[in-house]
Amino acid sequence: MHSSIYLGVLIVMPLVGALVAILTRKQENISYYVAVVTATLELALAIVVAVLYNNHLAGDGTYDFMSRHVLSAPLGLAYDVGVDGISLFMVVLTALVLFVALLGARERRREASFVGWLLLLTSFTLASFVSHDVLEFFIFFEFTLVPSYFIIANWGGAQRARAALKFFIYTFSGSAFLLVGILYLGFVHQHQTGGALTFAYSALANTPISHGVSVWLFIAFAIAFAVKSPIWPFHTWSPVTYAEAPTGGSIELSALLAKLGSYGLLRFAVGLFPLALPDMRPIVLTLAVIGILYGSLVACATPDLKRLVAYSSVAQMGFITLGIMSGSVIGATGAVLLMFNHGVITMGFFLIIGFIEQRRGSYQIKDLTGLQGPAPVMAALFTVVMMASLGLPGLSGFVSEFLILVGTFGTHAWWGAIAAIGVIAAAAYLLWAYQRVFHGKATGVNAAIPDASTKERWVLVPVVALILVLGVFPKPVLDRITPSVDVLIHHVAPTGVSK
Amino acid sequence: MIAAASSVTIPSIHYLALLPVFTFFGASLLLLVLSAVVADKVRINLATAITALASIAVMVYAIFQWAYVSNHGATTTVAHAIVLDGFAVVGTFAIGAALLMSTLVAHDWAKRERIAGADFHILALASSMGALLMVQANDLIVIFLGLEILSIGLYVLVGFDRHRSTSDEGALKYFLLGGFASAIFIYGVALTYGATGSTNLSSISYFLSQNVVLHPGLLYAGGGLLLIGFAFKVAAVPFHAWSPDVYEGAPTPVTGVMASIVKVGAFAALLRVLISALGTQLDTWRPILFVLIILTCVVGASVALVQRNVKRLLAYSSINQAGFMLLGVWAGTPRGAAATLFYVLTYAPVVIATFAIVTLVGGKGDEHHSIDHYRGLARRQPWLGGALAVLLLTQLGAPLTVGFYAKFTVLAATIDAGGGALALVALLSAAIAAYFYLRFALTLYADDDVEGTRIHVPWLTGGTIALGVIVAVLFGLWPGPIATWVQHATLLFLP
Amino acid sequence: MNVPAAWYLVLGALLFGVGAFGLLTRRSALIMFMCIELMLNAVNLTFVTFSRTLNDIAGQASVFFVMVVAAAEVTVGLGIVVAVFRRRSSTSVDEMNELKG
Amino acid sequence: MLATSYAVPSILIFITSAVLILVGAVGVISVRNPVHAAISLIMTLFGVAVAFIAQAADFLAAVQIIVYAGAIVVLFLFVIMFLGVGFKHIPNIEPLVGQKAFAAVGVLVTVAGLIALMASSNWVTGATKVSGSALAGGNGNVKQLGTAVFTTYLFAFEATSALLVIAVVGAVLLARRERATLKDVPQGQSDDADEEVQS
Amino acid sequence: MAHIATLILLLPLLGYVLVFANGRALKERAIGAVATAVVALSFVLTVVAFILLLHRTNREVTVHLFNWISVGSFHVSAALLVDPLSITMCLFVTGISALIHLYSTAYMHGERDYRKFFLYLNLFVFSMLVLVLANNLLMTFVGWEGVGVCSYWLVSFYFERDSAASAGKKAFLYNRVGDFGLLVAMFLLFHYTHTLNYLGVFHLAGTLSPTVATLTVLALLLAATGKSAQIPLFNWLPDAMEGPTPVSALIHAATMVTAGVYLLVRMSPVLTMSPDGRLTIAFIGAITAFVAATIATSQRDIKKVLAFSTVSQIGYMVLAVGVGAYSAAIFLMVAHAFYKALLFLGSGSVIHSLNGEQDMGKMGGLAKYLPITFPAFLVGWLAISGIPPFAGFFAKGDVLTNAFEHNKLLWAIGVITAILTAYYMTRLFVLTFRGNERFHEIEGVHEPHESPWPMTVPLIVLSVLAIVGGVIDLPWAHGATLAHFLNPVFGFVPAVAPASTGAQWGLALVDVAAAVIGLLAAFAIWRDTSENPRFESKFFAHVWYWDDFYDATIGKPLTRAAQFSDDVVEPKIIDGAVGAVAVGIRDSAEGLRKIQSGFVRQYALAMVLGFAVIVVYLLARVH
Repeated sequence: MHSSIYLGVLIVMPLVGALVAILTRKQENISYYVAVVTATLELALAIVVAVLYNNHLAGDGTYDFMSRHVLSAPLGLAYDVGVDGISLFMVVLTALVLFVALLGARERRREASFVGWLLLLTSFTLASFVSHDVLEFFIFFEFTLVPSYFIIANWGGAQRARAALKFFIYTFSGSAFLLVGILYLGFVHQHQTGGALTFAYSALANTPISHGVSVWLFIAFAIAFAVKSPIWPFHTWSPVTYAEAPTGGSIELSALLAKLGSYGLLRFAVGLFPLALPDMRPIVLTLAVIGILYGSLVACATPDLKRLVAYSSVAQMGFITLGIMSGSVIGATGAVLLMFNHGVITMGFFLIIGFIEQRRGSYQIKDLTGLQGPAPVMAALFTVVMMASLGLPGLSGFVSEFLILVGTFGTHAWWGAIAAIGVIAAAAYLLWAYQRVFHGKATGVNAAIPDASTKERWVLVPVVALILVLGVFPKPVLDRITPSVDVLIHHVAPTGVSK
Repeated sequence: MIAAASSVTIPSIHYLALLPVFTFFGASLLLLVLSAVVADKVRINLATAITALASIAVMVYAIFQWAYVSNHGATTTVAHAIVLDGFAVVGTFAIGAALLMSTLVAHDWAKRERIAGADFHILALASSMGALLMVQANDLIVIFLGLEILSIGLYVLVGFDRHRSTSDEGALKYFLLGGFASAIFIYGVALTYGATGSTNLSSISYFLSQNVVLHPGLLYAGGGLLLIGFAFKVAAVPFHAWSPDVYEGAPTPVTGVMASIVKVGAFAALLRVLISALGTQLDTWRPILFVLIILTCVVGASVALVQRNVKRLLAYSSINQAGFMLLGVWAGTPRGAAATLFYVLTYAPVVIATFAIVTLVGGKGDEHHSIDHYRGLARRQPWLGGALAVLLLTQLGAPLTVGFYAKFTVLAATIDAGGGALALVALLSAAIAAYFYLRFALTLYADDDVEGTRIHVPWLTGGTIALGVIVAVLFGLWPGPIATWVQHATLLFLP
Repeated sequence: MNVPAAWYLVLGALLFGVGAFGLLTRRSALIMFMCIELMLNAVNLTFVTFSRTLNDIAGQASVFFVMVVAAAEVTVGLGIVVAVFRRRSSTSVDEMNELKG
Repeated sequence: MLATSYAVPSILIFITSAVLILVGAVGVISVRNPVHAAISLIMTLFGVAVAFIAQAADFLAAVQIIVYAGAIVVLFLFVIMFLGVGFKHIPNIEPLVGQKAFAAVGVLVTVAGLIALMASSNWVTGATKVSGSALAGGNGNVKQLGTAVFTTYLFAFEATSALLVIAVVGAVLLARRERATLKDVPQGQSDDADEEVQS
Repeated sequence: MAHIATLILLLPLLGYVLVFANGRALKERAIGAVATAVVALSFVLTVVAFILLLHRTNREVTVHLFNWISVGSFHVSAALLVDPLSITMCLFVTGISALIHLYSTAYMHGERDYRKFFLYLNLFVFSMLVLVLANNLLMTFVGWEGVGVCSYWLVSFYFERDSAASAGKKAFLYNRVGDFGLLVAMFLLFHYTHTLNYLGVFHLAGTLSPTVATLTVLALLLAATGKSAQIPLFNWLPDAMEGPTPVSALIHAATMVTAGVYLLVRMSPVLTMSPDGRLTIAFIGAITAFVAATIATSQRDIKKVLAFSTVSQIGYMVLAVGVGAYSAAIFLMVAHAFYKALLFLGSGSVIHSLNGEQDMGKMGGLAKYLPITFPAFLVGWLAISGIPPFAGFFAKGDVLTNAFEHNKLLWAIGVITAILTAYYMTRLFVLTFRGNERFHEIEGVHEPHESPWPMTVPLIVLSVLAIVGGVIDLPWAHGATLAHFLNPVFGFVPAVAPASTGAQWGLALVDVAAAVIGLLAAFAIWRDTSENPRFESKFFAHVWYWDDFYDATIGKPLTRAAQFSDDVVEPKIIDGAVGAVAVGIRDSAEGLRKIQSGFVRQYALAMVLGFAVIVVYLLARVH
């Protein structure tokens, strides 16, 4: 067991950073550098935690870095943190996303307030990933709304107001169900034990509840997470939001916050309501498959790059959901890995799209042609990200997708097989988009755009590196994830489908 | 002369319990006398000072009362007409704070509007005294009197502004409907009296706990009418129709008073009557509240969507808020009472601060209340606009603000009492409400017409606003203390 | 006293009803006040009746307070009417609907 | 004053009071002229006073006459005269569609319901006072009332003082003329105000 | 052995890294030199490995590199399997790659993306080696997709040309469809054998139920049709000719396109379990061979003809696999690699000499201008037409013999195809090198010139191989043959009554006859004309309208569906539902707003009505 102080620092550091950034807002650059330094430290610490975490060596998937303090008994409010193989890489991803989002940020995006919101968002997201208490998770899950809202509303594109509203209302309504579910579960537990009101995960996970109740609660939880992920058909907020948000915002939203949804689905919806799974699996799996195919289909026709990524994310999230609900250790592990990989990949996408938008003033596909001519490096970088996204073996995306599909095929053959069609589809829309944007003869403005600058290349280095490394040698990551997933799935196993 | 009447034994009086009421009454009388004897008008600074002192004093008493209650437990006095328990103490404190904040706002407003004299203060003190009576009353008659004192003061305050025809229109509407509601309420008192043989809450609950009412018709009728009376005061749909008009018509600081002090008083009394007196009849009045809550939440939230006038918008918003406060009442449990108390306690300062800003934006003549007057406010005056944004988010129940926990507690209580569906409906109404709160907040940050008139922020009002924001944010990050406090308060509930 | 209390209670209820109906149908603010007075009297009647049947003085005491309230209300109410009349030189409530929506 | 009516069978008294009350009430809500309405109000008040006496509430009956008939109605009449409202014609056509019908239905249902509720529980369910002397008439009644007011309802009694003070202050404030406030708003602005509210 | 195998694999990657790392600094020559050198070196090492392997008794060497994926019960390691099959593949892959690298150094001279070209080429060789050397399906899949993506890049190498860009995309997508098959095959195999390791799978292959086996085989077949351009996924290959000619020679003739055949051969133990599956394979192969041949008879573009002939030849290989003649398939694969590479490079040389002109209508009479290319091409032509003693004769003969022993119908199709093959190749040869000189109408061409040595040397080497290539598997040289070397790999080979020597001679004669007929016919028709509509059917010219068919049945509907979902489903239906709720709320709010009429008496009425409802409720509760 390691001390929970690491996690405490991880949560608090961005807050401090944000504070300092705001205090130094008069000198713009200073606040920006403060933020960058914070992000760097954060990333470093996150990696340290990832390295220190060694439960997996004993094949033990339980938590580490744990501690619990009750903050308010009447509210059942507690500070309860811990990290296991599943949350571990979400933590790393959080830090990484912040780091990249900051480096990728441009002029106006360096304002103290912007970086401040970004840091806040990081802190909250991180906290919800490490919370080991359902209520705590929910609270931070909700907290993330505020910074995201302001980031979109203040720095977004022309439609930002609408987008921000839609995002907020959608998610807010979704989490309404979650809150009711959580409270209900908490009180069921309290009435059974007669003890104090608590929402500790471990306590609730062992609350015996009837089949019917657990189905309803699962639905309540699932709706919230389906909106956040987003899972078809709860996705319609995401295209407009991703499109309107500033690059940093899009990255945070799609690469990170979406993962809150799938993480919650795995940890809470699946982890807490085993009884509901036999009934719910076919439904959610079907939604996931529809999401994969539908997302890809729309992505073929969508007119701008950001929406393209949004819809491809819908498809990718479909894969993640598939793995999570597959009820197989292999599939679920793949899903967790894909959560991380998709984060990295989307990051890459939005960064490059950001660069293009900055140069060309537009991310409409029709405005762009033959960029590979003037900007070969950018094209190459995009290609790498794209190939990873369409699951080219040897790159990160493939490993996770394959695990998901193999796992799902083992438990739900048909869903697995149909989902595999998504692999074709992904190639279709991505290559089609690539051809329209980068191939062909560049004329006029397009011919004049400068290639990726050195700084921009460096920003993308971690992305590309992770894509390659995790494609070729994912073992260290998988070794840490698997035992924890194993624990979760086998907690579920008696009623769910075992591996 | 009372002492002279030897035949009657004067009931013992616990002065600590009555101190707050006396303070307010005394202060208002003092001001009255002053304005009578002083040739020229009483200096408004003096009036404000006295009122502020009185309210601060009341808050201090509340602290002593708390100490007393936590040591000696709850007690009643003056022939069980008045109760001194944790619940009352919290209410007293809240009213004191609310009056203090309102007075500060009103001070600057009066200066701006060139309103001399202590009239506002006298009436505000009196109304607050009425609210105090409702909080502390343990007898339906006393509650009724408190209600009337509170209302009569407000009728006048609403019509206070002579320069807007809307002001006296509001006053008349409020008075007519208020009178109607009072009649219904007192009729309910009469029927309850007929059904239980007493108007004293303790006696009523004792009676109901001792006897099984085989033919509860009369009791039901009484309870129902009382409920309607309260429903009117807290503006629950369909008894809400007065509030948008009156909120708009009244001078803005008065609107603040109505949205805060009245709610504290009304909810305290409502909880006392329904939980401590008619607690045995839970199953009877729950369905009524169930419907009222759904209507109140949904109507409040949705009609606010289509408002252009900020005061009306906030009126509907406060209707929606009332729906949430009623959730705790519906629960009918100590947790529910605590939750409602938490809600009211935190809502009061927030809503006063909100109306303080509305007062400022309203400008001389208190007339600029179109939402367009708020375009880009936060761009022009980041602090003022930011404050308003925070206050709106708080009322929305956005995370990081105390509003989040306020909603959280009432929902928790509701679900604890088995009202999952009700909680869900309420929450979804909050999602609707989120739409107009956020749209409002966005208007503040609209970057067209950044060139607007800068609004001067007097320091008293500024302080009040700051206070409201601090409450909203501080306890949004650290809700523990209040939660514990209200919980203890309801543990020290009588009986 | 062989007149059953019920009769008085019914009488009170009817009076209350008449008052309410008047409140809803008359447009002169003054008359509406009078209707409120009617309702309060209905309440008083009820109180006294219960006081008698319960053989308890509290009911009558309550009537006392209701009267005070009635007096207070009328004082303020008429004040408001006067104020309104000054502005509009009419006591018809239907002419007052600036505030709506 | 009216203390010598015990010989009369109580049924007659009831009928009298009922007739007085209802006729007066109907008068209040039906007559056009406010003055007549006030007169019929007095009639109802008398009816109520009679009912009081019939139920051994002599003191209250007295107060009823003095306070209500004597003070309140006079106040009404004073205001009516003062404003000359009586002669200002309020058109008799009901502008609100269906108001009367709905009102009738609503009120009927309510009143019928209330009566049914009371009837359902045999009109009274409370605990009758066994301790202490039975409800006396005449002076005894006054004494009991006084005792109640100064013991059980002592606090309420004190509160009424506050109530009356507020009422008076309020009335004064409302009745005051413009000059009471030193506010000087150019006429134009308040016009804007009206327009704005209407828009 | 292990180190050598690893080196063979890594050398091309090393080349890639070298060129990538400091490519900007390097001159063209240096880049070309490095790129070629590494491949050549890895060829040499392969030869060494081959010899070492020959001297081993156990000819299955597994080289474990590192643990790749290991989750729960799913373990896959990055490991190599060196056995006769993989080494044979390596031999000709590296060999021909080396030659074509050399060729390219000159062919691509002066290209803007010269460096990128060699990067891709090296990466391709690496992937191809991964494909053949992998010891498990998943790693093979890595190479499989690797070569796919390299081919995508190389086909759309001239990305500014829309046709090139589209061709690249088309190639990748068709391959993806195939990959779907491979994925499903892997799912099935893992589900039933709990491993993807070849040896493991083969070990348990016997346990597979017929249905599963058939499903797997069909899935594999789908994969093969994608990669090896067989019906129904064959029509990406002709478009792929948009790439530079060396690419067509290397990827789309010699190596990558044969990967499908390799996969099927590799999975022979599983194929063995499913006779139905094999029969399907055989027929797919035969039909493809025939269809492609017919198409090739009517193409004008020299590279297109060669492309379709490739498809047709691979059809033969697949046919061989289907009839269980695995070694024959490999034999043909190798031989075909020689002469098809030769032909492509030759055509490349021709095109090079005519400033990139590819239309045979504008060629003719080039024989005397291209002293080296001409004879080389001649060899290639005879070889593919199946004239003894060239390699093609033996290889094709081997296939047809097996087909005959297995199923007469298949054999018949094969023979007809052979005639067509001889016909279209002769047509191509005549139109290009014989007849009147028509190239003068091409602007800028006065005097076609022979290519520089780096281009001619490979031609010479390949023609030698094309001539003598047959020796590696002579039917009468028992013991020392390729078949003898390979057969252990295939484990159980389906028993077919081996034809008597007489029968074999007969079949051989039939082959020769077929070839000659085709030859003469072509000469008769094309000797003195370049246009002959009677023999250039539109139907064939338009590839049996295959593309149009797909476009109409799949392409267009899907596109429409996509548009529809973006224009209608998304905004109107899904988001519309959400919007409808919002609108509903707003409208009802407006309604409620009307009710708030400002008339105080209506407010009172509302209260009374609420009052009434409550009273009624209470009443209902009492009774």
